Amino acid sequence: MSGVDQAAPGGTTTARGASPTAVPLAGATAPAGARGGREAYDSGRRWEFLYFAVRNKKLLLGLGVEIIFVLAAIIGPYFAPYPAKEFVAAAALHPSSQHLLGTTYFGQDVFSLLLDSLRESYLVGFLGAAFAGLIGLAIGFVAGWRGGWLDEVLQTLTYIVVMIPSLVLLIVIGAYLKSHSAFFEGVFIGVTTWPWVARAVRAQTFTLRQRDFVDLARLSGKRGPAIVLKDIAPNMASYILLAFILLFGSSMLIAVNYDFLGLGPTNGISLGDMLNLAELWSGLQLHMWWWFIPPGAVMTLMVAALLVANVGLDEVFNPKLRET
Amino acid sequence: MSLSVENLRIAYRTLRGDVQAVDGVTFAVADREIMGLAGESGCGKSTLGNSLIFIEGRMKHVGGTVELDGKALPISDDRAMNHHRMRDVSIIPQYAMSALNPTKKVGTLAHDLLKSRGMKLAKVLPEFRRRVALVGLPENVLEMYPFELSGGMRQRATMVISTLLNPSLLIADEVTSALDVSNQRAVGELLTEFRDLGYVKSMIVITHDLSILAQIADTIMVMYAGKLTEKASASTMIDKPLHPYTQALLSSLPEVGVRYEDRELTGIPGRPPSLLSPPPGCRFRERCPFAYDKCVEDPPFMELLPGHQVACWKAADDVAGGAGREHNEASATPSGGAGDASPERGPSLGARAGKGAE
Amino acid sequence: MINKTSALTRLGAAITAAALVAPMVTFVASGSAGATSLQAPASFPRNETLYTSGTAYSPPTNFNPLDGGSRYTGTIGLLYEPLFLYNPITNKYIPWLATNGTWSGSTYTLHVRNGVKWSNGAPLTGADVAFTIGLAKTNPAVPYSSLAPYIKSVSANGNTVTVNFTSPPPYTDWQDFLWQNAVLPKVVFSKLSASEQVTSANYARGKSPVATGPMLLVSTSQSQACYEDNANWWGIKQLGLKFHFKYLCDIVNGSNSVELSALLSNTIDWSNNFLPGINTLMTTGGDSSFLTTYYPKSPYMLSANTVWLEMNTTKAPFNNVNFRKAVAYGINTQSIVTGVYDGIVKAANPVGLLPNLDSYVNRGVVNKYGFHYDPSLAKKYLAKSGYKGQALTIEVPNGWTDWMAAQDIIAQDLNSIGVKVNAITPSANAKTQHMINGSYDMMLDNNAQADATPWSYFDRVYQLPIQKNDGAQLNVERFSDPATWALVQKAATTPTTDKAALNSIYSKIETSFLQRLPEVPLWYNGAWFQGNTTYWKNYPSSTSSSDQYTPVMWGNWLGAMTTVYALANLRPAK
Amino acid sequence: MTRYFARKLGLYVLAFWAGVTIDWAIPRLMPGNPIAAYVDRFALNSQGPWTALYKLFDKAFGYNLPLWDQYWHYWDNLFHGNLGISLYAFPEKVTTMIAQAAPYTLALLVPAILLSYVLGNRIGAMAARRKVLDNTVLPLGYLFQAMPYAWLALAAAFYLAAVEHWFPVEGGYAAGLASGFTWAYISSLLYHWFLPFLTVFLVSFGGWSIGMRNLVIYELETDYARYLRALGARGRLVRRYAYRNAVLPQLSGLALQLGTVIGGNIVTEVVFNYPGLGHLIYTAATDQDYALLQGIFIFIIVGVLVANFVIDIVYIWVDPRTRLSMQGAAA
Repeated sequence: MSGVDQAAPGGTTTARGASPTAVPLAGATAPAGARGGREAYDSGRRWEFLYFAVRNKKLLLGLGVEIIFVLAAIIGPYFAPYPAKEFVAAAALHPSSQHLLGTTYFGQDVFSLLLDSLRESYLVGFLGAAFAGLIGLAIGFVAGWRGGWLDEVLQTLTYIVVMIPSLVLLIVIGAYLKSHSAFFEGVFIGVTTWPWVARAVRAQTFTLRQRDFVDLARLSGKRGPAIVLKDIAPNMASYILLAFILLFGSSMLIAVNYDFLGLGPTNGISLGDMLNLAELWSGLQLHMWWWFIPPGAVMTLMVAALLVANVGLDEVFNPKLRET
Repeated sequence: MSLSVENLRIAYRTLRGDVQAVDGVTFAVADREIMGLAGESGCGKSTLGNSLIFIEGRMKHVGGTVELDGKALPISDDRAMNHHRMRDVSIIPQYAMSALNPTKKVGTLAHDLLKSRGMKLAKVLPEFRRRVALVGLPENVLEMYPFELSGGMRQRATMVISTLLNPSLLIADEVTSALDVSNQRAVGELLTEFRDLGYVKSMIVITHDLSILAQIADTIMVMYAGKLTEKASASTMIDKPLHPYTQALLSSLPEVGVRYEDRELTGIPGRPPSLLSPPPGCRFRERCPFAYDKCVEDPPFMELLPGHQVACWKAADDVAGGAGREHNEASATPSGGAGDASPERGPSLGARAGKGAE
Repeated sequence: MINKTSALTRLGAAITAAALVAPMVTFVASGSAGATSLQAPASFPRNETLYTSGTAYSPPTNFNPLDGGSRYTGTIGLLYEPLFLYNPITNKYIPWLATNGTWSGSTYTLHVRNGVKWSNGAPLTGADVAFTIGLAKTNPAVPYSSLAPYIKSVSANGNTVTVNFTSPPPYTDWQDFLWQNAVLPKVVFSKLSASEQVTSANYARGKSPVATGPMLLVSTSQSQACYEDNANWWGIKQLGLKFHFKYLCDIVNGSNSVELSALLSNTIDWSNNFLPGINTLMTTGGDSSFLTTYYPKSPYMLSANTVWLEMNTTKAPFNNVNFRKAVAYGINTQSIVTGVYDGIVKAANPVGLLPNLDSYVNRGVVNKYGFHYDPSLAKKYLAKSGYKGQALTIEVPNGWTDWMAAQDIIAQDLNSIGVKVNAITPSANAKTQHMINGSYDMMLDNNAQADATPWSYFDRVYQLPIQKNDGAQLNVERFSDPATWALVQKAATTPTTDKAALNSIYSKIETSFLQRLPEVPLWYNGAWFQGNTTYWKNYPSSTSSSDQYTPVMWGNWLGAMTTVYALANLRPAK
Repeated sequence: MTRYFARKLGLYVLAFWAGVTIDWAIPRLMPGNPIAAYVDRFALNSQGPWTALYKLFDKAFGYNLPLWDQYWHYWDNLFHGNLGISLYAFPEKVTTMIAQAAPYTLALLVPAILLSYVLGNRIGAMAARRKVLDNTVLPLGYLFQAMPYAWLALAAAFYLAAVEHWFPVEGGYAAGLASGFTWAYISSLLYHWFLPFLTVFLVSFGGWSIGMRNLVIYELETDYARYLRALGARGRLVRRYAYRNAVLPQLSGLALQLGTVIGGNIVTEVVFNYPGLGHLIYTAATDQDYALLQGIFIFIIVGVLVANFVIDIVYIWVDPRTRLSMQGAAA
């Protein structure tokens, strides 16, 4: 519909074009998988991917760091030195052996808060990615497979979603809820960030459906949904995986922004909440760096690890990118 | 003698080690010769072709020399090669249909390319237009974008651009494989016509398709697993191949135009050996119905009959008949012979090309 | 052939360059359109300007004294003035635009000060005052229109204004009118329709509104309004009050932390923001020795209003007094004071009246019936309350982070005595809606102004009948107590001078309040004030040897308390 | 061509309609009553004046009409350039408030977006072929990309402003300056502008440079690039072509990214108390000033649509393939 889409009859170009968009993770690529995808499904190549995967330093580094954080999120709270939200010490203590990252204005232990808030950030990231992925895939597949008026309608819908400032929407919807939950936030992020996935998937489906093997499937009497799920989707498996990783990271980042503006979950604590509270309670002016630097640094590492893993995975799927 | 290749070795760097894609190849192409290069996927024929013009990325020149028109071709020196590319040696790549920048008009592309080579399109423009007409492209193709052309048209545009500077050697890599039968014929005829008109002096036509070689090639060379197996004039090769692999290749060819890469070699179980660490001896040995103990030794590429080189102990035995093996080995100099075939077949090919031009 | 790549690059560069320059131009241009200049200087000399902040949450667009929702800081106090001021520290009234006023039966006679001039040069007369009072009858949307049914007539003769009331007169309400509302220029407001009187901005760009006050409006922009000394102000001659700064610029609030930055970087001299961490800065001294607060030690601030826990008394279990007592005894207010506020607020006394009204609080009653933090007692009351363990909610507006932290503590405290409480945070509007229509369980609220008598406080608690949709937020806990309500009404019509009668009424009301606990007072929000002594000194302080004045620029405080005196007390630091 | 533009225009109109309708519905969907909330600010202690004021403002804002009429009036007003009156800064016109705030946001975003786009693309393309640059720009790019906007702004405000005092912590220009073409005022504007600009720029820059680097690597691996090299074209030509083609997806990315940048900008403006639209949105949202919120919303929608339209046109200009499909559509 837009020149943007038409610009890329090759499909892969569009897939590529769509990835540096809509999410804060602008430039991260998800395209290579789209090319490597066909081979990805070729069972003979699977082992090859594994072979390259375990030898890819970027992938291993990214995954390694991420796993440390995931573990910290899962078991960290059980090992936290203090109950996270309770006022356990004097206010505004500098980092020390008792309080590794000092205390907040209220006398909460920052390190314990940090451990406790990882979970929520991951939960929101996962939910956001899952919903954006599912919606994007569904709409992309339907639009790309059916084409015609349905495609037009779905594209218009995509366009509108891109255009509406989601923050304002969040305020409106949020006003209905007596308390915001992490679940709500994750779903909301998913529901507002799917367009670029949909665009890319649509373009991919568009090209794939013209391929011989799809024709064959059609001739053999398979029905549309079955072809999409059994013949087309597996060919985009690697692309979908890469896109999911990017969505995961971007959802976490978006959540930080929402939380920072006080629009996040109210019944828990997240990294963005910590930033919000530190800002509101003059952490900056009181030079309580230990209150707001660690949460952002942790988030940066968490997302950077995902990005690095993503690059690594990209190289695994796309032989052209592999360094020799 | 246009091209002479001596013991050329090209490897592919992979994470698992170097793959010897071209493993000590020696051959020559004469002036005005169209040499067909055939073999299964992965046998190294494309690598061989590419290495003569552009050793890219993960390819590595391991050893051997290449001489073109009596002068050494510095194939391993990317910068030095630039001078020879397009001017002395040129290529119609396997991906000819997508070789043109989609966002540049054909004319602009040629202009930019020549400018980058320090030349002016204006100088060759009349010739460019003439050739465009010759290959059957519309006159305004220079003002058109690649995506406005069909795949076949794009390929022919590539063909014209590649040969614009009348190179000594043209490598045509799989130029017919994506085409239907009638277009295959037409392209084949164009190739010979280019040779006949002197746009290119000699040509290596790399293909899966033996039938197209039968149509246009003067000589045919067959590769298997990085090594040469057989080279002879086209008719000899098709009528009386000596190497068991060539025989298998021909017998597995069900009809004209079907590419054998699509099917396993019928009746010959097994796959080519891994080129990562190929076993010693004849590389076809594992699959060869005639293999015997001698085959654990590497067979040399011997000229068993005049203009007919084969790397096979069995063939050598068969041909030798009364003659002593020592003699055969002695005469198995890996050069020269091919040149003889060319004049023999020249005229008929010329005639065919003439037909194509009508 | 056109080389589009470089053309594109050039285009990009051109757009970038244009983009960098164009907004600069627009912003300067629009800046000049947005700011009004009444011969405003290009910049306000720093050492002649007092910068204040913490009171305005929206840009200066409205200087209508009748618009209590949007009028900008200084509208009352710097531009418009009331008839009397109220000093909450001494609990006394100060004659201002009136020199005196006396009751005689149901008639009140006011003497308007001589020699006061409107900024258009015309003198202030009794006619202006009479007009202002008369609006109560002609315009139901003025804030004091509740006086209408009691006013029989208003007349002016020269500078004397006579108001005839029905009997008994609404002493307290009238007293509040006298200091809480500004006198309007008849010549301006009589030309407006009733709705315009309330909704007009009363501000034409380039002109300071016609007013009597100590300053004139000299410029406004999106982020601040600046006033200049009014050389013709009556107070200079008659009271010997003079501002030692030439300009006063009040800056629109950013966030608390932003204002703290501004204060610390000497951009702001006088801050009325809630600045968390001010105690830390005050106690560490050193770098921040230039900071000053009203009290040198905790709680640092005067108290400004009471924060209550409201319970919806029409619902079970809140309709049971034992449950309300359990809640009152179960909350550790001190941990909120120290944990959330780090000691910059004070716990409320059990009645909840602000410290300026201490003289109305009967100590004996408070000692006998007052509550305090005692979880075991709370459990006993809970056991008697018939509470069945149902889950209850406590709400505060989302984003009010200090309240949210307090809410967490309250929920924890109540959960630990066995009341199941969930903390919820709807939007501020939704929370208000719940309060107005009574669809809440428990919530925090502080919607009452500091006042000169306990009347408005108890009026708010006991107002009857209970409105279905109570916009004015009276009796939001929906507590029906006709006997005490009768006492409140009686207090309203008792002469404000009859302290003995009033004290006896208020003692009864306090007793009832503590026995039945319609609301649970928790703590006093502070009259947040921080001064920066880099450019100005002599800020209001409890340690001041001379008179102590209110340090707050908030509407009613600047307008009707003694903030004007505090401003006049300031001196250049160098 | 005409048909292509007609379709395009249709899409824009449809999107605009949907946006405006959602926008219109916002205050009507919100729980709570904005007028009641406004009148509450008068802190009245009797119901009489409360009710009178409520009626007055209800009428002034047109909330007393039937919904359908309200919708109709809304459009009517919109076409007359009337976005209503702000509640939060009553009785200021929303258009005036937007006009005052927009220059700040534009001054922040337009240079940040364009500069980060142009420089990001340039440097990303360079990184694609220079190992040194690749090893520095790439990790930095990823780092900036992985940073939450809010945190980067906070950290910059903390270190560069609160600790080192190199830059002001907040505001659009120094308090006490009157606006005008004076050096003091303009330099103060720039001084206050720099830090918020830098943070927006850095985050976007990271994204663009990485995106470009990856795209150029893909382009350098494409068939046309290999062909050019095989024919001995200089590296310069190959890179120029690769860059030129890699810019195309970046351009469509730019169109899609605008919404996100605006979202991130809200955070930046809040952190630096920068008096632009982002800050105004935030204030309008927290003060539940719907007329203002709606007005800014429409302003953003129009802005995004116009930007998309411009990008569409540029796209047609730079990508010949679009023109072909346009002809196709016309045929």
